[in-house]
Amino acid sequence: MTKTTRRQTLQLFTAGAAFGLAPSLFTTAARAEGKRIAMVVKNLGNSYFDACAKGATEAATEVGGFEIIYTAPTKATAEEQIAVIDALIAQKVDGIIVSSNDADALVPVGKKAMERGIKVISFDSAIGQEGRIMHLNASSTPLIGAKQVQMIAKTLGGKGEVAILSAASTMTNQNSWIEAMKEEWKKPEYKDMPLVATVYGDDQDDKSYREMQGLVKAYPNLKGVISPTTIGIRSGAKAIIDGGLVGKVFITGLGLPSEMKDAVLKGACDSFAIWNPVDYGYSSTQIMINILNGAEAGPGSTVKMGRMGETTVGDDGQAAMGDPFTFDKSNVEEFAKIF
Amino acid sequence: MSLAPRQDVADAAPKSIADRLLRWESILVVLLIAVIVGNTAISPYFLDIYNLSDATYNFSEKAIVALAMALLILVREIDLSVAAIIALASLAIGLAAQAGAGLPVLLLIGPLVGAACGAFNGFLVTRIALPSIVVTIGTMSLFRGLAQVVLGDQAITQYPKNLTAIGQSYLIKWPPLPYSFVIFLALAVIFAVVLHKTALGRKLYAIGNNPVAARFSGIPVDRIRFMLFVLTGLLAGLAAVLLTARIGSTRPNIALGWELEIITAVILGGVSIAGGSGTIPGVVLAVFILGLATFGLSLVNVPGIVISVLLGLLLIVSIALPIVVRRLMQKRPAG
Amino acid sequence: MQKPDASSPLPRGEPVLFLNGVSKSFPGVRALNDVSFTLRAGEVTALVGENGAGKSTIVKILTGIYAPDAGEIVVGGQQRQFHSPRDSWAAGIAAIHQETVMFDELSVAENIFMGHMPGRTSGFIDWPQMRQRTAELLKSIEADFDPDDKLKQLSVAQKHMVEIARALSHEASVIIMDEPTAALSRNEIDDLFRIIAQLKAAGRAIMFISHKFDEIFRVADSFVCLRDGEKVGDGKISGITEPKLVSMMVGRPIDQVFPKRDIAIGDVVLKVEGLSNPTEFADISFELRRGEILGFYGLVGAGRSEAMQCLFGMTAASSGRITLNGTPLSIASPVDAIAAGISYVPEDRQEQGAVLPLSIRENITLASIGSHVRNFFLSKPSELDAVRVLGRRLDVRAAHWEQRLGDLSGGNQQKVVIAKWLAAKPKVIILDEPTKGIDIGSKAAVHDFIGELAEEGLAVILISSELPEIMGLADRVVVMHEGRISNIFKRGTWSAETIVSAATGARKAA
Amino acid sequence: MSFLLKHRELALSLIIAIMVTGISIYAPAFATFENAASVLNDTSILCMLALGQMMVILTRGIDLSVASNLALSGMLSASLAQNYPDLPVIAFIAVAIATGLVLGLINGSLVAWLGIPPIVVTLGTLAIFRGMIVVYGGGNQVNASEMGDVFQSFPKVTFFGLSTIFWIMAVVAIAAWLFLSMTRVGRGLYAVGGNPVAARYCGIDLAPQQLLVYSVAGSISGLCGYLWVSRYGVAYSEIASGFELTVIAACVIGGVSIAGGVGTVAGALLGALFLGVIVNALPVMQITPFWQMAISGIVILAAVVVNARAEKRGVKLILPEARLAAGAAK
Repeated sequence: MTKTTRRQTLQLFTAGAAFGLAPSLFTTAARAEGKRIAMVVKNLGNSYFDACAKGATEAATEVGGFEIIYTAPTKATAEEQIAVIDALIAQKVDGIIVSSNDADALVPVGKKAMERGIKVISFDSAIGQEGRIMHLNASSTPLIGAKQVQMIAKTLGGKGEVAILSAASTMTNQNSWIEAMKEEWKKPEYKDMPLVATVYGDDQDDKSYREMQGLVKAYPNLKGVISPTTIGIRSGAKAIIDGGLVGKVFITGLGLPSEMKDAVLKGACDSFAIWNPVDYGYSSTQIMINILNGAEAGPGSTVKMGRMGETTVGDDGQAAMGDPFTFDKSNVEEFAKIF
Repeated sequence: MSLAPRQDVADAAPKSIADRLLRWESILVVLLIAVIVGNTAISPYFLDIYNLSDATYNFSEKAIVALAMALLILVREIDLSVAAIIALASLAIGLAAQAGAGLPVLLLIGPLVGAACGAFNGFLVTRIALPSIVVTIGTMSLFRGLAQVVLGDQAITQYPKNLTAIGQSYLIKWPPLPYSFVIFLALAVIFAVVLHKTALGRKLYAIGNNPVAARFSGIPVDRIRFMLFVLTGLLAGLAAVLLTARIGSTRPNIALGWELEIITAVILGGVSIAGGSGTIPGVVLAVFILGLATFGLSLVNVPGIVISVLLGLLLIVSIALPIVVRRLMQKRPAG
Repeated sequence: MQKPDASSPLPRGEPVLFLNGVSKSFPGVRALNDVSFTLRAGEVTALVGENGAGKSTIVKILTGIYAPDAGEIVVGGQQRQFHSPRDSWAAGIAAIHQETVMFDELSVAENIFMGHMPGRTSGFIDWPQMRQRTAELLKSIEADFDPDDKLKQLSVAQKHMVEIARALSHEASVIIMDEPTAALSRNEIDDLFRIIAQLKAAGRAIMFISHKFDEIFRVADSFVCLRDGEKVGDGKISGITEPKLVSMMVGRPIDQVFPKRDIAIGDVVLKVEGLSNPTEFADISFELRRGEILGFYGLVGAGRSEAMQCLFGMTAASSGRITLNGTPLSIASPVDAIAAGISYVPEDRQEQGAVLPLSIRENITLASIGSHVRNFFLSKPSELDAVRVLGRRLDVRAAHWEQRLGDLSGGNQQKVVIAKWLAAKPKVIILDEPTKGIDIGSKAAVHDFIGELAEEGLAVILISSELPEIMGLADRVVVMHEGRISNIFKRGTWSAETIVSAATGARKAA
Repeated sequence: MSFLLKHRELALSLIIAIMVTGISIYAPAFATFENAASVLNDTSILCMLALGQMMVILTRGIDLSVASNLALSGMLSASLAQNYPDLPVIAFIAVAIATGLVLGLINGSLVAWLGIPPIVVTLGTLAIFRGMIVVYGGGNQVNASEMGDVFQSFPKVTFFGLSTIFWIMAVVAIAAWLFLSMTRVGRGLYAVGGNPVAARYCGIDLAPQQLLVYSVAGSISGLCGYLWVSRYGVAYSEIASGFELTVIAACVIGGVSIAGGVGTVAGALLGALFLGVIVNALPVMQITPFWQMAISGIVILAAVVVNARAEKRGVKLILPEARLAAGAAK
């Protein structure tokens, strides 16, 4: 903590100095020996992406000769992200890995980058197909969707009303997972477990918390909640604990062990899933490095992901890293130390 | 009739170089030069004509709205709903595109919806006599809320190529100038001429300095204020066209938070929040300072939120410094 | 020394306050230079001088708003330094200010005790005591409202009573009255003078500031005369005459007689019939002719300004007809009025007339800005031509035409405001209290100028609360009472008594 | 009707009562004690912030930086808990309030001593305070599991079914009421906002008052920073983002005049409660969340229009018959 603080203070100081015409401090940061790969995520201050960045650095160190620039806009909007990518294009970085705030809005800027010889791939939240070479899903979308429905069905024994507490209504990946969930829901074994509502917490803690409280009040028979977002699941779990609803309502979805430890131990959450974000960042970066080294990554090709093995790009230009990993009482404490 | 000999009055004050140097615009010019020199020094990629041209994409739309906002603040009003107007206008463009409308309709509908939103603000402020800051806090929720009601969790992403070309290609190939930047420069010239060289401009200064006396002097104060709200909405609608064309997508959170950036540019440009003073060249300089400083710092990958800290400091320090200097200068002779 | 004790009055004539060699400068201006005088118990001392002579600066120094650069203030035998208004109260000085400076949203009691509310040891306000003391104060000045009434519910005159009660609440030994009668009607002025008599009897020393000589000679015991920041004379009021005092003030003799010009009165220019508004005025009908000066007299709040502002398009009339040169007009805003040839010089110069931060040039051309447009652009040469002519004609004293209007003296500001309206080339000009609050020199100039305008063929409406001004200048006088015209007098058929009784609502004079 | 217009607080309470009744008929789940308690608990932070903001607005100011202040104070308090989880809870609260106070003093000094317009100062500090969270914490967040139990359990303790947050709000509200209506300084705020020139003549200087109100508003934001973070169990740079406008909206709905000098504690509280009820009722009524923003916009506008009608300055009553008519109506 203190180390970061000092580094950041120094950074602010240098930035301030740069503003006031004392720029020499910065040149080292701006020019590097090897190739530069930028990882642009949705917004800063999100531990999930911080873990991804850790994986990216790991990959770069492993291969050697690559520098990672980890950056994001202040607000999770497309316009701000475009501005950030424009600045990266201007710096003539070699590759850009993006988790997009808006699949379509980033297509033009992705195209522009590729026209100028910069390799672009997306991970986590996709860019439209024309705006990138390929997209790496953490896991296949149908698998993630099905997994979450299966988890809540297991917890509830297949009986009871279920609702979805999502992030912002605009988020591409959440929306496609919800589609996949609804697909899974069509199976006959879920006939006693109806989906009653989908609400949005906008990935804000207070809003997610309130939406969770609202769900419980609006649907007195509610038994389970699926939250395919790390912020939604942690705030939802908190609302369950604070509202004395442990044992009556269960939450599941995609969460981080470090944030969900309490909820699992207190019984608000039986099990939840996520892929390892460190691995995710690592795999994306490995793919980018291979692309920069001349590997093919178009539809139908197979790309290597270092220690994570390899994956095949589908016709839609998308590939999956692996299966989501399930956490419960037995392993959450162990992984909470990692991410 | 007079009891003493009439006095000769000069046409103008003797011009002093010190006065000119102490003008706010001069300070801004120095600041802009500092930003350019600083950026050039910290990043080898800054002084690249294509990069600079790309940088203009990211501030031209805000800059266009800032021009109208400057006039509004000049007459003691403010519009916090501009970003929400952009969202609603972008929605209108999107719906029109979905309905298969042609390019002329798409280009017109944004400004029209923007102007209608502006008229609604203007009506509440001038007819019902409500403070504009309160009205536009309400309409900023209302306008963006309406966009959210219509769009829900959807986005409109299918835009005809001839529209997106406006946002994604250059109007002039060399030097590479995007449409939005050229439109901003053209509007800036028009605004500067109107504000500083015409009767309407004089009226705006009169209203900003003393609305009651302006009304007594036969200036249709409420009508002008109303028209300025409409104008601000209109330019926000125009910005919506350019932004929608640039990113080819309409979502409820489009242009979120722009109102504060726009107002920051206007204030840094030397337009007094109390009304009555400020110039268009000042606002244009401030737009460049903020846009290029942001771009330069992004080039060395300073996180956006740290940039916003620096710009916040820039705003406060640049306004506080002249006050402190003036105080020190006043105290010296006495002490 | 002990706090001045109001309960045991000092003997009449005992010195209470000395001002000794006080000087004060502002950047570029010497506001006061070595001024000394004495205020005595049980006496009213009039402080006279033109605007800018330094009266307000003395008030601000005595009330702790400004600190003097040099000199001393001695109250009750002890030298004092005022760093804030509180210090000034502590020394026993209270002031009634020129404008009623009050808090509309707060109660009468709070207005009176703001800044010195009685407190309990717990730190909270002692509301019961505050209410009780307020009730006593209101009773002593025979006010007819409650301590708990909100100030915004009161009339102008009642607010003035609150202001007086506030000054009394300090139990001060010195009371400063800065133009206390400016907003008062005749009856209310009588009330005020009765209170002043009470205060004198109680041994308070009173400093009285007014531009109205009749009041000064009626109420004051002695005077101090200032000119250009210096004291140019003082003494007993019984030992001086009005012309002498005036010439002492302005530094030269002034002819106080109004030069009524002999002007041929022409055809009817403006005809107003049955102009009405639901709450402010009703059935206003009159005619105005070329070259005529039509006076409008009435008490403050009689509806004169309101009727004229309606005529000028500031407010909407509920009924009535306006005809200009035989053509019926529909005036919805000042824009229409100015286009038709009607100008209105408002009463409140600072708020309604002048745009103080703009230059003299920009102010003078403001109401006629359209006439300086050449090919879409404003022409500065054209503006300057107009400004030079009008500025010279009105004898505006300034360094240059680009000077901020706010930097000029009140009288010069008023000249610029009038110039603005003449630049609009009106056929009818309405002057609302054009000499209010300006010094005697500028006043004479304005009077002279009004005559000049009529001579040039303008039709002039002159609203004034000063009887001598109205009687000296007008050809006819319209008298208003409670929103209606109570009588119209022709020159030669009036007397001060008939006009005043029409204005106060006494039975119509025949 | 005109009586209600004149007594804004009463009218607002009535509107809230009608609204609650309506919602309860539509969705009986809303009319339970638990729900009422959760609405009150949920709205308490907004209530406190609205009180602080009101004092600022009374002096003709505005504080746009409250939400950023809240986020930074909450972050510092949480990071103290992260490093020393076993400190008594009062230490965390004290750190949050002290941080808020310092930030408020920064605003106050810039406004009071340098005379920079409040909207300019707080527009700048809005960005600066929030950015300092990233500068300080390197963009890291503090999670529930890192904060420790002492830090988190305090706001959840309940008395009579209501949480500590509510009771703290009650104490703050009573203190604000005593201060604003019973002390000289409090009444002075109304004087300064109502007529700054006159206040100066009464020996009440604007600058110290401004310093005071921004400090108070800052301290309240700091306190709310601790409460927010401990309640929602996470501290990072984005918490309460954009909340400043909700706070101002609550004041406006509660009849606080943006022109200064007008506003009551009850009004600000009711304004906040009004927004709280709406925000909490929408999910219960199963109205799609997409309506929420538009509805709060409409509510703000409606409240402003109604307030403006109530405040409408009376026309001059000069004609005797008009005065009589007005007198009869009274």
